[in-house]
Amino acid sequence: MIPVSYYLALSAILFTTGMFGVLIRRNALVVFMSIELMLNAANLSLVAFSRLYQTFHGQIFVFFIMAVAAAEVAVGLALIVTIFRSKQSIDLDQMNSLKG
Amino acid sequence: MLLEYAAIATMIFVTALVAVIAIVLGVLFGPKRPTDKKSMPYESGMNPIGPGTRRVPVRFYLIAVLFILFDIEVVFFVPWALVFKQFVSQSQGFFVFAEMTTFIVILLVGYIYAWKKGALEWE
Amino acid sequence: MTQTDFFTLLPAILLTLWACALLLVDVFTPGAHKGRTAFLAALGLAFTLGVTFLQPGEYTGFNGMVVRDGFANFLISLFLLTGLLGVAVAYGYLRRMGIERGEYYSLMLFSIVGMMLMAQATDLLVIFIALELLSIPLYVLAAFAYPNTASEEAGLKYFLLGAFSTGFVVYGIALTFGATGATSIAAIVAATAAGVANKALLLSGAALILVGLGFKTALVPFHMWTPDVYQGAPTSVTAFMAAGAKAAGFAALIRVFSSAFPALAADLTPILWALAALTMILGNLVAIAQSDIKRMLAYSSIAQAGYILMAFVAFGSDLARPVAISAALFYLVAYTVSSFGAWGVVISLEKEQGKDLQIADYAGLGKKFPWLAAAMTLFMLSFTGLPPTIGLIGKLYLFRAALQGGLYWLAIIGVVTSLISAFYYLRVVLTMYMKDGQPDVARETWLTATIVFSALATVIISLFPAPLFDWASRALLMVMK
Amino acid sequence: MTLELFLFFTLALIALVTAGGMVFSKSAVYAALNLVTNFLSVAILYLLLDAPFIALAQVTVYAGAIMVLFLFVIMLLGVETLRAEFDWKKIWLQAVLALALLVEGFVMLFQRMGQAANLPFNTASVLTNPSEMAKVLFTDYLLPFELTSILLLVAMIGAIVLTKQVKKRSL
Repeated sequence: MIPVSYYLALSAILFTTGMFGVLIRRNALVVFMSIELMLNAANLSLVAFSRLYQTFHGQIFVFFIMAVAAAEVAVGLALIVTIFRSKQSIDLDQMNSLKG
Repeated sequence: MLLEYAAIATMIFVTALVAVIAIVLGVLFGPKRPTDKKSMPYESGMNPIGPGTRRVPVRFYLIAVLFILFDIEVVFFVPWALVFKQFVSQSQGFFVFAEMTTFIVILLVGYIYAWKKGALEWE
Repeated sequence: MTQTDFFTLLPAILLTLWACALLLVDVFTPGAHKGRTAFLAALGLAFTLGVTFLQPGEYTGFNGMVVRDGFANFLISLFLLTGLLGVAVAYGYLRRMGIERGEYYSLMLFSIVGMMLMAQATDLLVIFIALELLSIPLYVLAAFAYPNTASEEAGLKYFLLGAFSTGFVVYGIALTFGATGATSIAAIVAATAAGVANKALLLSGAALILVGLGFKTALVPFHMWTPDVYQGAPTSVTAFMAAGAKAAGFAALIRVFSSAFPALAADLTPILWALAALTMILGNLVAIAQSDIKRMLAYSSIAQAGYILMAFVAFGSDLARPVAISAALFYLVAYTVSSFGAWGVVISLEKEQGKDLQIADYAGLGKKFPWLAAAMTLFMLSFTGLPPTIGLIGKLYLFRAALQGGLYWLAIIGVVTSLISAFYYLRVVLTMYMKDGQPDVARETWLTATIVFSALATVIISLFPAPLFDWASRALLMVMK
Repeated sequence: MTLELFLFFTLALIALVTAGGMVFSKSAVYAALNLVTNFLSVAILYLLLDAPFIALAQVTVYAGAIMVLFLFVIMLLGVETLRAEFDWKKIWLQAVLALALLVEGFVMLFQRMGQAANLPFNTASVLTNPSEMAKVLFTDYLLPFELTSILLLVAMIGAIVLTKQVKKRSL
């Protein structure tokens, strides 16, 4: 069997990649996708730990995270569509109508 | 344990293989004599108007989103249906049924709302 | 579901049902009578508040996933009050800005349900779902004034920031689960006590959860977009989320850290110390440079979060913790009341297209509208922590808690930054009284009522703080076994 | 090397490459397709971890529903307008800092975790049966289950509020 640390390492790298994407990308859609990647990495850890402890708690947690992520995506993409309609852009660097 | 999935894996592999073989054979042995007419997007003679990628109207989005949300609802039905009979046999059927009914009723509120708002209409 | 389950979540269940009914009532109400929705929402909140008072007590429900203890009851009441004030400031404002839609109030009620669950949750899964239930309506509300670009941007930024922080919370929960094999606080406590928990994993998990909740409560350095969001969102929404979302974030922070992670205090206290110090210093310093009143208040709200966190830094000490929690609760009330008052004044001056939101626009207010200016002065004094306001009493309690925890340097930083903050708060007062101008305000019954209520509460509670503080002191966390 | 280990490394490689591809792709469509592949490879990892139902949900919910919605929005907004734009000169400092910080964090984490997490899994697993999971889900997790429906309702309201009133403006 594969040790759990392999899965944890993979999950950690995926999480970092996602976080990195959020920090370096300026396209709102790609930023959002990077956030999904972060959630996905967390899910992988949860399922791996669930396997380690032989309990369903982790798996069920992941199931709820998926449902919640779907709800979040529905609203998030609606926001992106809305802003695109008025600005014709989803570049975060152009979101500068708010300044002190 | 993994062997249980061997059949599915084999199927996916074979399907992919067939597709790849078909494409590769076509590329290798098919005659290639391109002409201007042939390389047009529509060989039937229509000239393409405007760019190939066009924006889709926003109302599609609303339909898609409502689909997704109800789709998630259905994903919860699957495990429920899987164990409902077991719960009934443990005389917990009513509880689990009421549980799912509450779930559906709450989403029904959303359905009525969407209906009355005209979100399901195709203007 | 048993009766205990039902009573545990009674306020949340009532409010959820009410919000669903409100949604349907609104859809079937013809356009001319949309004002009813606001009154119905207020009625629902008041009713739930009444039931919460009549049916207090301690319950544990849903397999220990939620509890109703003194802490939860206190915060539930606070959130319902926040909701009432939120409806009152929104009613006339939405109409004036031409964004009156019935969904506003339903979404607000759902968000309050999320906040209440944050205060009640004793399982990390419920905290996660409650966090989303609280945030998703707020994302929509922040963008509620679309096609106003500023509001849309605020919505998108708040959303991306919120989703990003959710990622941290989830990963933190995953690591905590990895350390202990459970997500319920009671089981985490048990695993930690038995010494089977992997400390490195647990610590990383706690730190990541802290980052996630830090975004929610707008602690420096996780405050990046908060000023933008507060500035761009419709002001009634800003008022609601400045008070509600922050309090809910602290509710979860206090519950999780003082119940589940006291064993990690030695490692976490320095982190919290740094966060509190940074938040107080940066929030107050940057606020000085602001010329827009909404942005100024946004940085001020960041700074206020720093003071609350300051009291809580020594959460590991059994002696300091109860003092810190009651001080934090008291200050949350103080902040809610004063901040709703201040935002109410901002709302009454605001014109369409975001006009009259500069601090300079407040010139002449003292002459033309002496009562309004007096109220605003009171709220500014309360933020600064000067008499005769609830802000002073609240800050005294916070400093006392910090000193009890042995955080002398942090308390000194707190005092110094409070002095600095006087500079920008009192600048508003000076502008109102010393400069000439012709400001114009909207006269709306409910808005006036909110400002009067906030002003009275700010003064009266400062004169008689004992009952509220007693209540906050009794608002203890249920001990997790 | 066992079959399982081989599978793990193959899938991990796919997941890492597609994750990187997502972050660095110039076009939003490629980013989305990379992410779909990533989700699918993680779904197979869930199978390796004895979580068939989660694997199924990953494919239907994540790869099937969420990512389709993403692609849909990319189409909706028009692909050509999304060509990206990231300027290494502007962001290299924060990128390097963030990366260094995280690598540092994870190295520390894994060092301190030490042997504890290197334990192999139990070989006999009770987790593969989805109906066992469903039993726990519908008894112990009653509250989160109902809360999810409220959350979906809120998302529905939000999406409708934000996109419905488009009649006045043309698009």
